[in-house]
Amino acid sequence: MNSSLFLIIIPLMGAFIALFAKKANRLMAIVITLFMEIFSIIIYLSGKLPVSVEIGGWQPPYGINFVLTPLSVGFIILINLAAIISLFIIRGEKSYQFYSTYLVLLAASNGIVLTGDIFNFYIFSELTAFGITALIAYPKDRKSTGAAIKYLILASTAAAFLLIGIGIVYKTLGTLNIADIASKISLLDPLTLELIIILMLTGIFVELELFPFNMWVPKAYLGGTASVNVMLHGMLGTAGAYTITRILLTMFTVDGSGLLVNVNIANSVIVIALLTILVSEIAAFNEKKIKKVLAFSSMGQMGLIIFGFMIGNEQAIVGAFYLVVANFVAKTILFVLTGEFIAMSGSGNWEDMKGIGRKHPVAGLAFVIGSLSLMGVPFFAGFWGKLGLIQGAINGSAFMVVGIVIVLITAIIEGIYFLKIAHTLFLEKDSDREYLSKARVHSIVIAAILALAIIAIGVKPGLIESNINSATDEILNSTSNYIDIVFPRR
Amino acid sequence: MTMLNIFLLSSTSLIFIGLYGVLTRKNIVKILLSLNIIETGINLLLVAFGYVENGEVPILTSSESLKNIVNMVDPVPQALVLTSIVIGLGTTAFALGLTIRYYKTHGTLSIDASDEEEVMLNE
Amino acid sequence: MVDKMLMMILIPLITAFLTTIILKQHKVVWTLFLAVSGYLSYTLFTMYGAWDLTWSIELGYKIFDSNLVLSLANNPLGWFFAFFASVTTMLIAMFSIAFNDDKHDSKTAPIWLILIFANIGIFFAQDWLMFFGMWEMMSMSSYFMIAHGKEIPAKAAKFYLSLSLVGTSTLLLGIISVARLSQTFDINASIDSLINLFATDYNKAILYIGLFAVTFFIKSAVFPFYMWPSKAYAESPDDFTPFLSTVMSKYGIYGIVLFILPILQNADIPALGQINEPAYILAVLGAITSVLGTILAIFETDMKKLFAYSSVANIGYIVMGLSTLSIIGIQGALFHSINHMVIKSAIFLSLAAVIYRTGEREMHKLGGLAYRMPLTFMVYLLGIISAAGIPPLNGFASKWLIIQALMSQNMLFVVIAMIFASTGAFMYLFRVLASVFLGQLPDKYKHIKEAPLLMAIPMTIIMLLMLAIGVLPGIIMKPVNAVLIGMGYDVQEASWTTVHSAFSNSDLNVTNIFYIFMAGAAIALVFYLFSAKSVKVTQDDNYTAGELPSDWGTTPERFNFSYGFYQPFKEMFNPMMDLISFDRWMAAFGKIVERISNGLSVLYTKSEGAILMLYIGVAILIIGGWII
Amino acid sequence: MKNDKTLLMNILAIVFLALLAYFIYAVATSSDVGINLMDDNVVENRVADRYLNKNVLDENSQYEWGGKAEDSAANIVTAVLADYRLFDTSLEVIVLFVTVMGFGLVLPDERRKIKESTQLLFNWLPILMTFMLLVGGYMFINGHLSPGGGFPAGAIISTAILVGILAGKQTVSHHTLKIVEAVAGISIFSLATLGFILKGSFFINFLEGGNIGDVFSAGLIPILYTLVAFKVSAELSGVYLEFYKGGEEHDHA
Repeated sequence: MNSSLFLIIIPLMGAFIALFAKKANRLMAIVITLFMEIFSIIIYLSGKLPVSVEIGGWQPPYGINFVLTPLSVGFIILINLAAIISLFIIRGEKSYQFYSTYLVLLAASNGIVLTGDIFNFYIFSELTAFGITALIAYPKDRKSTGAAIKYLILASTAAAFLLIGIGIVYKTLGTLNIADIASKISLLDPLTLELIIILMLTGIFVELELFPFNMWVPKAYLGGTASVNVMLHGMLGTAGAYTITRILLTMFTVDGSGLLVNVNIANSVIVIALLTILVSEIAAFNEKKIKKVLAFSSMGQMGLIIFGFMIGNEQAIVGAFYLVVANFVAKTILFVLTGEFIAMSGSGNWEDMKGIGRKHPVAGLAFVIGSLSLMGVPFFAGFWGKLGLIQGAINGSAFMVVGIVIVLITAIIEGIYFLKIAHTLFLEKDSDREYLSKARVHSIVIAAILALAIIAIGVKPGLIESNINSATDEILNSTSNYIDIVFPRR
Repeated sequence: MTMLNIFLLSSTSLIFIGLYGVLTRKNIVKILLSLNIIETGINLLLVAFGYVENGEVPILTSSESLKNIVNMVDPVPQALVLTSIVIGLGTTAFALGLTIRYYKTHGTLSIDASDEEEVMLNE
Repeated sequence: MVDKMLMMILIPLITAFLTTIILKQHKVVWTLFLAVSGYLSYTLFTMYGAWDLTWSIELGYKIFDSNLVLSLANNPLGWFFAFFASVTTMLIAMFSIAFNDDKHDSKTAPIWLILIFANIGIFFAQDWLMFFGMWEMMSMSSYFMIAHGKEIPAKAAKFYLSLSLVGTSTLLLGIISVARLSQTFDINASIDSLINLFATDYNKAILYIGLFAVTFFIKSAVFPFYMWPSKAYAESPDDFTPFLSTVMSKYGIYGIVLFILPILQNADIPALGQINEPAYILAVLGAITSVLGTILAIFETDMKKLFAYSSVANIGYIVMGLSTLSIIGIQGALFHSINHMVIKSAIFLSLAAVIYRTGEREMHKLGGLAYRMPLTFMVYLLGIISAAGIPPLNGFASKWLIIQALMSQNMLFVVIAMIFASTGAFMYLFRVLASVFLGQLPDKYKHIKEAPLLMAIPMTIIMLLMLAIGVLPGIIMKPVNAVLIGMGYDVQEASWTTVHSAFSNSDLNVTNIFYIFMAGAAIALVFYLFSAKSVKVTQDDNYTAGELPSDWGTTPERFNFSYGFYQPFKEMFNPMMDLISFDRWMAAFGKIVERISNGLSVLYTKSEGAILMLYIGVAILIIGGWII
Repeated sequence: MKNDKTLLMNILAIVFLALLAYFIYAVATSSDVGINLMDDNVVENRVADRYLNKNVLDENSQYEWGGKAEDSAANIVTAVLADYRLFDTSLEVIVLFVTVMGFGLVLPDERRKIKESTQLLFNWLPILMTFMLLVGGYMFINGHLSPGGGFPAGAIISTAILVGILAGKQTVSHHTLKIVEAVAGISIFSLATLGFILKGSFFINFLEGGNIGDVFSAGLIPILYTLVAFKVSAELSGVYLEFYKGGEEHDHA
């Protein structure tokens, strides 16, 4: 499985080649990404998982290692899928900087998921931050520049916190390997551990789009083009969701049980997740810019996923994984279609998108299906996540029941604004407005395929159940499923 | 007060000054300066984390130095610091480039200026 | 052979997608719609008695340590609602073919078909997940149906949608709470486990029931959720309004009969009078609903809104009947549910025909249409006679049963409310008749024609149905008793003609009553033929003290007798209405949310505070993790 | 109004920092059992111990000055950076690459002209440049023996280009820099892949080590450092050149 390093090396080499590839850039990017997707699927199906890959021939914890488990490779597949989609919906980007940065971003978001070393993780997360900043700033107009600089300042500050955390980990435990840290975490003084957790959480919460840390989100989505939005959501967001499973649920848990060592911190994270859900859904309620609505909804879904992970029992974690998949697919549909709709109507305001659903019924229908999945309507993929979450929360403490009530209340708000927008697509067109262009067929085809996937998972959740169960098992028993893989001798 | 504590205290102070500056300054260049101060503080902190009282440089110069291996300071934080310096350099360069672009699009260096983005778009 | 149950839910669904492709061919689309509802009615008809038909699918989603199964099963209660709903839908569908012509086509057939798919699913669901799934499908598709791609209806539908979503949220919470008790999603098992819970933790059990009840109340518009029908009915497509009023208002009733009644009946709950406390609350809510519905209907000038409130009042009767927990009461309630379906489809279809021809909904702008559209007028007339509960037609027997049941349980106040509401119904029923069909015909409607044939046929069938059920209540009462037997009550098979009652010696042979009334009608006809003829005047031929209305700063409309018909009443009840108007609270709440939403949006546009917020986040972590 | 807001920000900043400081103080003085933040640094308990003793692969191995070891770099920081954690270092190169490219991307199109400078600087330029290049070259060649390495070397070399620009002379074209950058970058990762092909593991130091303390020791490290130095110098020179006309035309979209 040493060859899994190709997942990082090939796009990085591609990034250099892109400096000279001129017109072949897009083709090369697509080829590389397709290779990545196929390669990661091959790894997933190879039957050799889980495995730890030593880099440079040094065994962990001395060298850097990659850990390939069903969980991480599953996330890689999702990330690369989002990457392919984002390439397909590109509109007119030609310069080498775009593709070069994109390929670096691709490598980095794969690296975040695969790496088993915390400092390596830091570098990868910095790389994604730079990559995404450059891509947001790519249009070079007023809003994208403002968004990029805001994001860069926030991400750098957060990265500083993360780096201090890593430094303290090294000072106290003398190691940088995630599995090693996880096995030694009980040796730490509780307060010191708390400091470490707080610093690291601050570092990762900015990219996780959680409430007080997420001031960059709406601007970044608004500033970026549609394909950058898909990257932000599908690559960065998915990698972020993985981060929480690895950093929080593997490193800082009691005997690898998926429960955080510090109950107070766990509760604080739940509060933050709930705040995120509440704030984002309310903020989206009266928002007119469709990209911002989707950005807020992304935040909300992320809060929901983290809430599920923090509840910590099996049902909730299964639910959270279903939510990850459902949110990935549904939001990708919405971003792809939104890009088309904005190009058609020439306005970012959803009230100007009347009649598009009548002109392109398939696109309209896919939009509705995506919205329904996000709302958690049964027979759409998102429902199984919501069900697991509620199930898990009701089995948890009273605090979590309060949480789930908040989740349900916000679901009402979410339902109202999503269906409002979905219905606007089917309104009769104002006679004085003309569409600037037609929607591109391949975008609609992508959206339609993803919509079918949502219905397939919604009607038959068993399709991905075994994958999700193995991922859940990995979190609930990380000692045997993660640490023992990195250090087989013990 | 040991040297280690002095290192820790000074580096923490630098970080705090930086954190204060990032929050209270409005000029983007000043914010970036504050970020750089944080970077410096962190680098110092990391090196301090590897410091051993009366330690030696982790470079072998002769067979004599081999005997001092026990007394050498930790090389890992220094390696991390080298990496982190490069990342800091990258951040600064990129952010300054963005700042120049920002000045061109907004006509000012104040971070407040980007608040009106939405208003401008609606027009 | 393909499973019957599966076919029943698949055919509407497949047709829905099929019709999406050929949406522009409205004739074909709506004929397909009729075919589907006809198929459903026929299949359901053949399914009567075959209570062992089931269909289930394994989902592969593990919950409670066993694989999740979605299942449908034929059962008397579900069949009862499903069959009559399908028949009603079929009649409406026939009407729709004619109604959705080039000018009026609402292009909603696919959504309606999905709604019918959900309809079957709800009525035959055997486990809560199926039930919930179909319930959500129904809520979402009915939102699109009511909004039907128009701007003003979308606003009304938003109100409906928010209530629906509240309902689905509480339903989901309730389902999962109850399922956790019984460790399965099976409906019957959850009823048993809730009955057991009443013995140990009364308050919790009431809370769980409350979660379900809120949902059912919202969908059936029981007080305090009585406001949405007037908005939603008024703005929905005119041929869809009958469906909303007849079929969709029964989902909540179905839910109550399915889940809440068996628990209240069998659980160990402290008695209050002859029934128990929760049932009493149910009765009072029903009473308030019917009184409020009646009062609001009296004031309404828009005829679709008026009958929306009338539907609310009728739901109130049904809830009251159910709350008695007695055989007669439940019989009456179920009987009335079907009667309400028939009556309201008669009324709304005739109104739809009027709107189809005139394009007008405000009553005082219409008048005298009886001369131009006599068949529509007849349908409407019989409809309101039946709605008022006057004997030879179907509305009488069910109301009579409900009042009997209430009397036998000594629920006097509730009886008074019921009688008040029934009497009040005359006030609004008559008013529509007077202002739309009687009186003077405005000039612009001089050349209106009778409704087209395809509309006339279903209306005639419904007219005959009203009469038939009125004369032979056994048509409905036989399945009703099958339902009661299925629920575990000890009842005999119903007779075709006679309705049994709660008191001794008061069984009623409605057929005989019919004969007596026919005789009465014959005498009335004689009087009509030999009395003086009426004089015709124009509509605005009113007393204006010798001045033109415009001199007074008003319009001739102001003097139309049907404008502000019950103004004094309105002034009397207005303060009370303000107090309890639920929609005003909702609107205020919505405004608050919007304001917070705007504030948050501003927060996110600011760049300066971003770092501050990050620090606040760190502070939350520190305070939450360390200090607390 | 404006001053009030600034005051508020200051107060909030102080409140937050006070909270953070108090928290860190509490952590530092905590007396709970377990490893505390303020415990003395003991290198023996860390992974660094094995790096210093160069016995990562074999726990009992020992090495001598002038002898062979699993990693024969005399500078142990370099050993960590360019051998044990080589993967990090090569990613660092990418960080610089992507940020500099981003810098070039966002920089406005207005460029300055390279101006003639004083005669003094112009005449001294060859000497200055030679000196700088020599220092830079020494640093990356000796990176495994003494402090230094590819990154500082690259930075020093790029200052040579900068001095050239200041003196009014563009010594390299933008296009050349791009080629150097790409070739160096691809070479680094090719070497990593070569390790996979030869020894079955990426980023492996597959060259025979040499003796500790020799110039030709530490296997791949000098080669890698050379490549890094070229790449870094090309990138940083690119940053300087971005400001001036005469560089390659940008294909801005």
